[in-house]
Order: sequence, then structure tokens, then C-alpha cells
Amino acid sequence: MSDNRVRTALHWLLGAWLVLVIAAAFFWAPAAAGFKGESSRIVFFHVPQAWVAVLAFCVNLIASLRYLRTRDPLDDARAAAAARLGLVFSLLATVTGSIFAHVMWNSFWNWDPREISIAILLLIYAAYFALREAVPDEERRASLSAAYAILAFVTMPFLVFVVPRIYWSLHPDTIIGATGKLKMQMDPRMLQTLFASLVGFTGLFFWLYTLDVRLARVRLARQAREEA
Amino acid sequence: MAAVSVEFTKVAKRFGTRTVLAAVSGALRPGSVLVVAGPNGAGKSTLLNLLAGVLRPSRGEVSHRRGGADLPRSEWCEHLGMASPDMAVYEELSALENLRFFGRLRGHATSDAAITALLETLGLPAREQRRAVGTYSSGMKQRVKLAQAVLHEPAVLLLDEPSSNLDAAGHDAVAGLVARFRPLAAVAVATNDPREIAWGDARLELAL
Amino acid sequence: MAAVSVEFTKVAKRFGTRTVLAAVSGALRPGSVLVVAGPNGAGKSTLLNLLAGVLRPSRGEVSHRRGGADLPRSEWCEHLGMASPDMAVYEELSALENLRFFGRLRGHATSDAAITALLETLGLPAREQRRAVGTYSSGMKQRVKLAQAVLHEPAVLLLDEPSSNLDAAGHDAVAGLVARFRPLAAVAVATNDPREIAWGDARLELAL
Amino acid sequence: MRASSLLSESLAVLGKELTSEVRSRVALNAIGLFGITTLVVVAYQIGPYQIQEKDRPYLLSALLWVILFFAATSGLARVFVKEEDAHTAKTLRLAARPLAVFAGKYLFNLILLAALFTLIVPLYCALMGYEVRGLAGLALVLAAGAVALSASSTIVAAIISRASGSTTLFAILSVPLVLPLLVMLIQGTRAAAGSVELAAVLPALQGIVSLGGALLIVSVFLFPVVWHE
Amino acid sequence: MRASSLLSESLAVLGKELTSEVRSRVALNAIGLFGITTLVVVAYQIGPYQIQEKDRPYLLSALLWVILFFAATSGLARVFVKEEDAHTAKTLRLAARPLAVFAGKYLFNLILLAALFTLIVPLYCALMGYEVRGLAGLALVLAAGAVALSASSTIVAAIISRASGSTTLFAILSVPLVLPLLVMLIQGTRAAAGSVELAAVLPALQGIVSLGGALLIVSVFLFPVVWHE
Ligand code: HEM
Ligand SMILES: Nc1ncnc2c1ncn2[C@@H]1O[C@H](COP(=O)(O)OP(=O)(O)OP(=O)(O)O)[C@@H](O)[C@H]1O
Ligand SMILES: Nc1ncnc2c1ncn2[C@@H]1O[C@H](COP(=O)(O)OP(=O)(O)OP(=O)(O)O)[C@@H](O)[C@H]1O
Ligand SMILES: [Mg+2]
Ligand SMILES: [Mg+2]
Repeated sequence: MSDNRVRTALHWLLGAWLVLVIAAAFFWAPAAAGFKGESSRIVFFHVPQAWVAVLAFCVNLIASLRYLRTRDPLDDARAAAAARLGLVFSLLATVTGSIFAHVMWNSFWNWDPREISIAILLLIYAAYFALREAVPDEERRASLSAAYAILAFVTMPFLVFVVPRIYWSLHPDTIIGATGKLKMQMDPRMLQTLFASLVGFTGLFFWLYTLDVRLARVRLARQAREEA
Repeated sequence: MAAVSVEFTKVAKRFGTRTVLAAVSGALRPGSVLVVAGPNGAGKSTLLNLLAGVLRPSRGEVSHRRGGADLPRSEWCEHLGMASPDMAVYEELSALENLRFFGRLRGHATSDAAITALLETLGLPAREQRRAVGTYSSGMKQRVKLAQAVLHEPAVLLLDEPSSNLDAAGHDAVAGLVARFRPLAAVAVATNDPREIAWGDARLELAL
Repeated sequence: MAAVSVEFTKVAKRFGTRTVLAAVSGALRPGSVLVVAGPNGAGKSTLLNLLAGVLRPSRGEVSHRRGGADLPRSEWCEHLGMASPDMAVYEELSALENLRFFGRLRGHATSDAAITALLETLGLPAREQRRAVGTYSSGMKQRVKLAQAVLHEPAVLLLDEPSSNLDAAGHDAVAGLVARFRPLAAVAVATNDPREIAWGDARLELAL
Repeated sequence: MRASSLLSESLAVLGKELTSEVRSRVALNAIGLFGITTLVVVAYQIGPYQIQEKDRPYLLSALLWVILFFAATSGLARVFVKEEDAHTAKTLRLAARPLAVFAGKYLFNLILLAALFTLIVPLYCALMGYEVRGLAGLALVLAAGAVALSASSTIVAAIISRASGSTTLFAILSVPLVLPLLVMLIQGTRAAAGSVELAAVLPALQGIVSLGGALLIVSVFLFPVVWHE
Repeated sequence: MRASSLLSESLAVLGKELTSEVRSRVALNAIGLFGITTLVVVAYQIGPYQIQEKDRPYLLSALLWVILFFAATSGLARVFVKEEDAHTAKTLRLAARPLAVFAGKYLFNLILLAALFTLIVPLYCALMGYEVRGLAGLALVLAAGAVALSASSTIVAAIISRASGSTTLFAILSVPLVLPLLVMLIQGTRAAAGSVELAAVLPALQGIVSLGGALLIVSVFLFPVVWHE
């Protein structure tokens, strides 16, 4: 009972926090210099989405590793829930980034290293679910997708750290400067908003994640009851 | 041949929401033959797969024990032999090549002469042994499968419908095989054939 | 059901340099059951494949005749039914879907109720019929294969080891099937099972 | 009577293929995903900006067809091999007339290809910055290409399934058949990209349609031979 | 004792694979031919003269690896799927330790890849007019690439064999794993092409070897999970 009350309170807190973040993004933080018009405001949503996509990938890895140890169907459900959210958020980050890129650089897609890493993350999530779809048996589906998630994670550091370095060296005539993204002109108020948004999106992720896991728990419990 | 026994206690197997086996217990002990009987779909093959470790029980426990200690999983393949309708040997290799391969895999060095002799006792004449298994008749394939199961003198022998597709001589050869392994190995035979029920010292009757 | 008979005269089959059948003659006539017997590897399945037109004889002739005239090849599939150990149905489809498909292919419109009834007489209960065949036990698969062979009421029915993998009830169901087709169709049964030899009006014993 | 029953039998085969694919769930979305990943590899490695402005019309049309061909190859080959692998080929052979089998499998391949094309082509144009001016011309070329490619794929898939089949062998056998086709398709695509006029694609289209038609007709006659030993 | 018997068991698996492949005629030359035909399509359509002088080092190395990767895909994927198709997987599972199976299949894929590389790379260089100055560097890059690619192919092949596997799924699963590898391989190849010095390929080689090593080690640990359920 009190557990439920804490949960309800947290939900309200999260909702209020996100409303504040949205308000701050549009009315409190200034538009960054060097961006066209008000376009910089998308950063407050774009960056947290990309962060959540990466976070989901890590949660998925941990749940997968745990599944292989415990063989608990709930751990598989955790991995799947994280991957589902990861898919959604990497899609959102790609779309917002793409809109942003269109405004800033007049092109939706530029093969920028960040675009590539998020695209690969999308492909990994898509592959993960393609694999799950292809295995009807539940236990086998769980262990195969756990194995794949671990394998995919091994390649991630190379994507994030090694490949961009090489890639840039191949592109002397890049569209964006080699200094990378526009980190520099961050007004303190912008930084605060961005940080608040990061916290808010992380909270949103965990809320959705626990919802999905609770749903899975109910489903598994009902299954167990039906057998008995 | 080490003495290995297999114990299964309250083993249950579900596929999705279907319960195929509900809390079956028993044991395979060296020197005895367990016949697993029951109508089609009763779960005989499922039980054998659980004993072989090919399937994982949904509940309950299967343990392979040698001299009071658990047999480590990495050694199961040396001590277990199995033949079943859903296992095949390599169709592009000959019977001889197949058995050479399976012998080597199990670290059981077997001379070609010994393989040939084994296949002959199972009723596959030497002149047929160097032809690709893909060209064999259904009964000839079954004999190669059986040879694969017993080549390494396993301590636990699991036979699922061992005389399917076999003629009368083949049936006798299987009976001979069971008699040969009875003294030392733990044998389980899953069968639909009333004649084979008599082979067992113990009998486990599964119901639908 | 049209009356079709199959005559084979001096049929021989070689694979490479091996002669498997040397000049076998006989006939399948409506109203009678031919049992093809002989040890494993004698050529029973090969003969049935020749009669079905799946294999071409090396020498000799196989003719399908209806009312004095040759049955055109394009109509064989409507009038022929066959089950054998090397034929499978689609594992990703259910029994019902498989039979719907084979019925439609043969231009033989069959209601779901009729399919369900047929499978039930063969011993596959209705509640199992909507599950993918890949999850069936060996005996359940065999029942679906048999249903596939007889669904379109063929005039020529070729059964190769029809009761392999079946339990006692299944064996009786096959006997019932043969009895049902005996009056009108031309039936051939290739078998290793001594109990099935009695089903034949005629018997063809192949030797190795 | 005969023709209508042939149609119904072909549709039965097509229906079975579709359910099977959907059931094994490596279905259409997988072939699409495969196309996309291929596209990403190529686009990422070669990218739109690597190619000089003046090389674009030529290179981009060639690359598009190489990708489509790869994606098609890996999916279509299985259509008969899987019957042999699963030992259902003999059952099917005894139950259906060869023409119905061929027609059903052909239609299935055609549907797969059409789905692949509608998915990949727009994406390719967007990712690689490929501007096609004659959309109607492109659509015609793609349609004719699908008809021809699936004819050649279907018959070659049947051939290799009989020779202890493998997807690899399929690719080998189909390339000599497909090479002239690909050349004409590339030409046609390039023509469509360069001009709004339908007339621009006509020469290539004629070639594609006649080669595709020839392949289809020959396949229909060849198929019973391949199918029955 | 244990280690030497593991070696002998792995070699037994490798030997079986080699005989089987030669027997079923999907042999080494088949995978090679696939590479060659692909190469012909690309060389014929894109050719050496379509590419501007200054783009060559980059485009040619990228194209080479795209071809090699796709040629490899169709061959390497079958290594476990064929066991499931033929119902021999259960027999093998009961007879061999997982590590021996993985090692044998890995070595087999490595041999296939090595054969493919020795066949395609010289041909590609000749057909496309690709001049490589650091041959030793190229050889090192190719060797490291084969080791890494066959690790990822073998484990992915094992995964898809337990799903309702197809080549399509294979490509979908392996592309994200292999993409960073491909980027490094392309970079290494370009470095080798540009300079006689071995040092030029070192940075790329380090990346390839470490990713390849990581994939191999993780695969060895994951394989038993994939293989036994
Ligand atoms: C299709 C277009 C885009 C995609 C897919 C994309 C993707 C990403 C990803 C994945 C990240 C997280 C990177 C990490 O955590 O290391 C990120 C961060 C970021 N993006 Fe984008 N992005 C796109 C366009 C843009 C554009 C046009 C801008 C601004 C000009 C931009 C500004 C930023 C900033 C400021 C960050 C955070 C700073 C940082 O982590 O270094 N993005 N983006
Ligand atoms: N992978 C699976 N998924 C779902 N159901 C399965 C699976 N494997 C087996 N079953 C079901 O479990 C039941 C028992 O199957 P099993 O093969 O053990 O029977 P059996 O006693 O060996 O029968 P038979 O005598 O016909 O071989 C059957 O109803 C079968 O359909
Ligand atoms: N495609 C083939 N190539 C070579 N030999 C073959 C081929 N098919 C069958 N044979 C051989 O022909 C002989 C007869 O085979 P067949 O399958 O007809 O025997 P059968 O009487 O049905 O035996 P069983 O009772 O074991 O089913 C066997 O020796 C078999 O090896
Ligand atoms: Mg069984
Ligand atoms: Mg036979």
C-alpha cells in the first residue's frame, strides 16, 4: 500500500519535472548563438533521447547476462523491455537529429559518426527483434537473444571510439568541422536545462521500463497459475 | 566402461502452456533395462531427451552420477549413446566414415575393422558400408544410427524406437544389442512395439 | 473414385552399376491389396517409387490404366496417394493447414469438418490438429502423412511402412484404412511388419 | 475448367508459401531489413559524397542494382531448397502439377521482390542523394525487372535444389543469366533518372521485357524436366 | 591430455566438414565462383575508369570489402544450418563437446575465407586496376580480417541455426557486428595500398586484431549457450 503511494508520488514528480523541463527548454534557456533561429532548443530533447538509447543498451546487456546465469524468464522480459525502449528512443534521437541536421546543414543525413553510431544501434535493436521473432520457443528465444545482445555489446566500443577516428581521417572534406558538435557556446542556463532534461528522460525511461517489466511479471504469474 | 546411473525425480516438461510430462520419477541403473512405454504422444521421446540433456526440464531434476559424484557435463558425450527417429547421421558420408567420425569425436579410437564388424553384427554387410548413407534404404539407415549409438561402448544407452524400419533380422539384432549392454550399462528403451516391452527389467508407462 | 490399375512388367532398376530390382512383374488392381515384402534393402520402396512415377525404371514398363486407356501423366496426382518414410508434410503448418493445402492442390475440395474427422479416425484428436506439425511426436506425424495420402480418395494407394512409429491403436487405424480402400482402390503396402502381411490378397516377396 | 483449376492450384501453392514465410517469421520484414542493412553498408562505405557529380548517374544506378540483386539472391534461393531439405519435395511432387508449383513459387518470388523494391529504392534515393526525374519510367523499369529477375531466380532455384542444393550454387548459376538483364536494368534506371520522358527508358525496357519474357517462357517449359528428375 | 584430445576432436569436425563440402559439391570453388561473378558484375558496371583518380584509394578499398563480405555471407552461413536441416545437429550435439564443434567449424570457415581471399583479391586488383604498394601489409590485414570475420560468422551461423534460420537472418544479425570491422579493414587496406611501410597498417591492424580477438573470445564463451538450447 505504502509502496503504491510512493510510486504514485514518483509518477507525479516525474510528470511535473518533465513539464518544467519542456517549459525551461522553450522559455528559460536562451537560444544558442551559432544556431539558426530557435533550432538549438531541440538539443534538450535530442541529446537525452540519444543518451537513453545508449542507457537502454547497457540495461539490456545486464539483463541478458543475468538471464544466462539465472535462466529466469523475467530477466529475459527485462532485456526485451530495455531493447524495446532502446529501439523507440534511438528512433526518436535519429528523427530529431535528422530534423536538426536539416535545419542546420540543409541535409537530413550526412554520415556523421554520431549518426552512424545511432544508425548501427538501431540496426542492432532491429536485428535483436528479428532474431526474437524467428524463435518461437521461449527458452531458446531468451538464450539466443541474450547471446546476441552480448556479442553486439562487444562491438560497441569500437563503434563509438575507434571507428569515428578512422572515419574522419578518411574525410578531409567533411561538412561539419573536425571540432565536432557545437559544445562550446553553452550558456549556464542551457547546461542546467540540458542536465535537468537528461535526468527527466532517464526517469521516463525507468518508469516505462518498470511498467513493461511489471506487465511481464503479471503475464508470467498468470501462466504459472494456468499450469497449476 | 564406467558405471553411470541416471536419476530423475519429479521431472516435468512443458512446451509453452502444454504440460507433456508431469512429475515423473525413476532411475536408470547399470545392469538393468528400463522400458518406457505408452501411446503415441505420451512423452517417451521427451523423457529420453531430458535424460540425455538435450532438453532442460521445466521442473524437477535429472542427475547423472558416477560413483556417488555428479558426472560433469563435459564428459556426458563420452558416456552417453542415443538413437532416435529425429537423429540422423551424415547422408553424404558413408557408414564407415560416419562411424570413424563419431568415434574420434568421443575420443574412442576404433579401428576400421572393429567398425565394420559392428555394422555387420547389426546387419549391414561390409560391401554396403562404403556407399553414401543418403542412398541407403530406411532400414539400412536405422542400422547406422544404432551403430553410432553404441560404438563408444556408452555407460548409458538411450534407444528411442530402436527397431523402427527394421525387418525381422534387424529386430533380432537390436534385441542382441540390448542383451549385450544389459550387464554393464544403464539402458532405456522407448518403444511402441509390444515385442520390445519384454526386454525391460523395469517399465515406465506414460499416459497421454 | 475412378477405377485405375497399375501394371508393371519386367521392371528393373539400377542405381549406377548396382541392380536393385531385376525384372519384377505384377499389377495393382482395384479391389485388391498387394503386399510387398522382403528384407531391408530388398527394393520395396524403390518399387513403390517406380509405381508412383517418382523414379523411372531402368528397363521394363509401368503403366497406369483407366478403363482400357493410359491415364495421362497430368492426372496422376489426382488419382494417386502415397505415404512413405522419406516423405514429410510441412512442419511449420498445422495438420489442418497441411491437409487443406494438399486437398486444394488435388482439386479435391474438402471441408475442415471432413479433414478433422479423417484425422480423428486416424487417431489425432481435434485439439492437436491446429498446432504446427514440427512439434508433433513421431507417431502423430505419421498419422498426418497417412491422412495426406488418403484425403482425396485416391484410386491408387501406395503405403510404404504405413505403421512405422505407430502404437497399437495406430496400427489398428491403418488396418482400418486398408480395409476401407480395399473394395474400390488399388492398394500396395510395403512392409517389414509380419502382422501386415496378412492384409494382402496378393504378395510380392522381394529378395536381396 | 482446367485453366481455372490450375489457377486455384497455383494460388494454393502461393498461399502455402506465404503462410510458411509468415509463420517462420523470417518473413517479408526480414528481407526488407536485409535490404536496409546492405544499403547501410554500401552507403556508409561509399556514401553520397564520395562520388563526383559527373559520375553519379552512372555509378548510382549500377550500385542500386548490385544491392537489389544481392538482397534478392539471398531470399529467393530458398524457395525450392527448403522443400528438399525438409523432405517435402516428394510429397509436393506427387500432389501437384508442375505448372502449378512453378506458378505458385514464381508469384511468391515476385511478391518478395516487389516488396523489396518498394522498400529499398526510395530509401536508396534518399540516403545516396539520387535524384530520379522520370518516376514513371523508373517504375516501369522496376516492374519489368521484377518480372524478369524472379523468373530467372525461380528456375535456377529449382535447378540447384535438385543438385544437392545450396544458396551459393544458386548465385553462381544465376549470374550468367542475370548479367545481361542487370546491364539493361542499369541502363534503364539511368535513362529514367536523367529524363522525364517515358520514351527515354523505352530501348532498355524493350530489352528487359523481351529477355524477361524469354526467360519466363523457357522456364515454364524447362520446369517439368527439372522437377521430375 | 584434455587439450590434445580437444585438438583431435576439433580436427575431426574440421575433417568432416571438408569431406562433406567436397562431397556435396558446394565446395570451395563454389564460394569462389560467387565472389568472381559478383566481381564481374561490379567490375563491368563500375569498372576502373568510372572512378576519379583522387577517389580511387578510398572507393576501391571499400568496394573490395563489400564484395568480399557478401561473397562470404552466402557460404559461411550454412555451416550450422545444414546440420539442423539434415537433423544431424542432435547427433553431433550428443557426441561432441561444444568447444570442439566451435573450433572445427571456425577453422572450416577460416579456410573458406582464406581461399576466397586468395582468389578474389588478386583478381580484383587486376580487373579494377588497383595498385597495392605494401603487399606485406595487405597480407597482414587480410589475415587478421579472415580471423575476425570467421569468428563473427561462426557464432552468428550457430545462432541462426537455432532460430528458423535463413541466410537473410544471417546478414541481418552479422552486419551490425561486422560494420566496425569492415571500416577498419577498409582503412587498413587503403593504408597498405598507399605505403610500402608495414607501420602504415599498424593502427588499423591493432583495431582489427583487438575486435577480432574480443569477438573470438566472447564467441567461445557464448557458444555452449547457443549450442545447448
Ligand atoms: C541525423 C542527425 C543526427 C543524429 C542521428 C544524431 C545523433 C546523436 C547521438 C547518437 C548523440 C549522442 C552521442 C554520444 O552520446 O556520444 C548525439 C549527441 C549530440 N548531438 Fe546529435 N545527431 C544528429 C544531428 C545533430 C545536429 C545537426 C546537431 C547540432 C548541430 C547535433 C547536436 C548534438 C549535440 C550537441 C549532442 C551532445 C553533445 C555530445 O555528446 O557531444 N546533433 N547526437
Ligand atoms: N518442441 C515441442 N513443442 C511443443 N510440443 C512438443 C514439442 N515436442 C514434443 N511436443 C509434444 O509433446 C508430446 C509428447 O511428444 P513425444 O515426442 O515425447 O511423444 P512420444 O511418446 O515419443 O510419442 P511417439 O510414440 O509418437 O514417438 C506430443 O504431444 C508432442 O506434440
Ligand atoms: N538413389 C539411390 N542410389 C543408390 N542406391 C540406392 C538409391 N536408392 C536406393 N538404393 C539402394 O537400393 C536398395 C533398395 O532400397 P529400398 O529403399 O528400395 O529398400 P527397401 O526394400 O525399401 O528397404 P527398407 O525395408 O529398409 O525400407 C538399397 O540397397 C539401397 O541402398
Ligand atoms: Mg517418440
Ligand atoms: Mg523402404
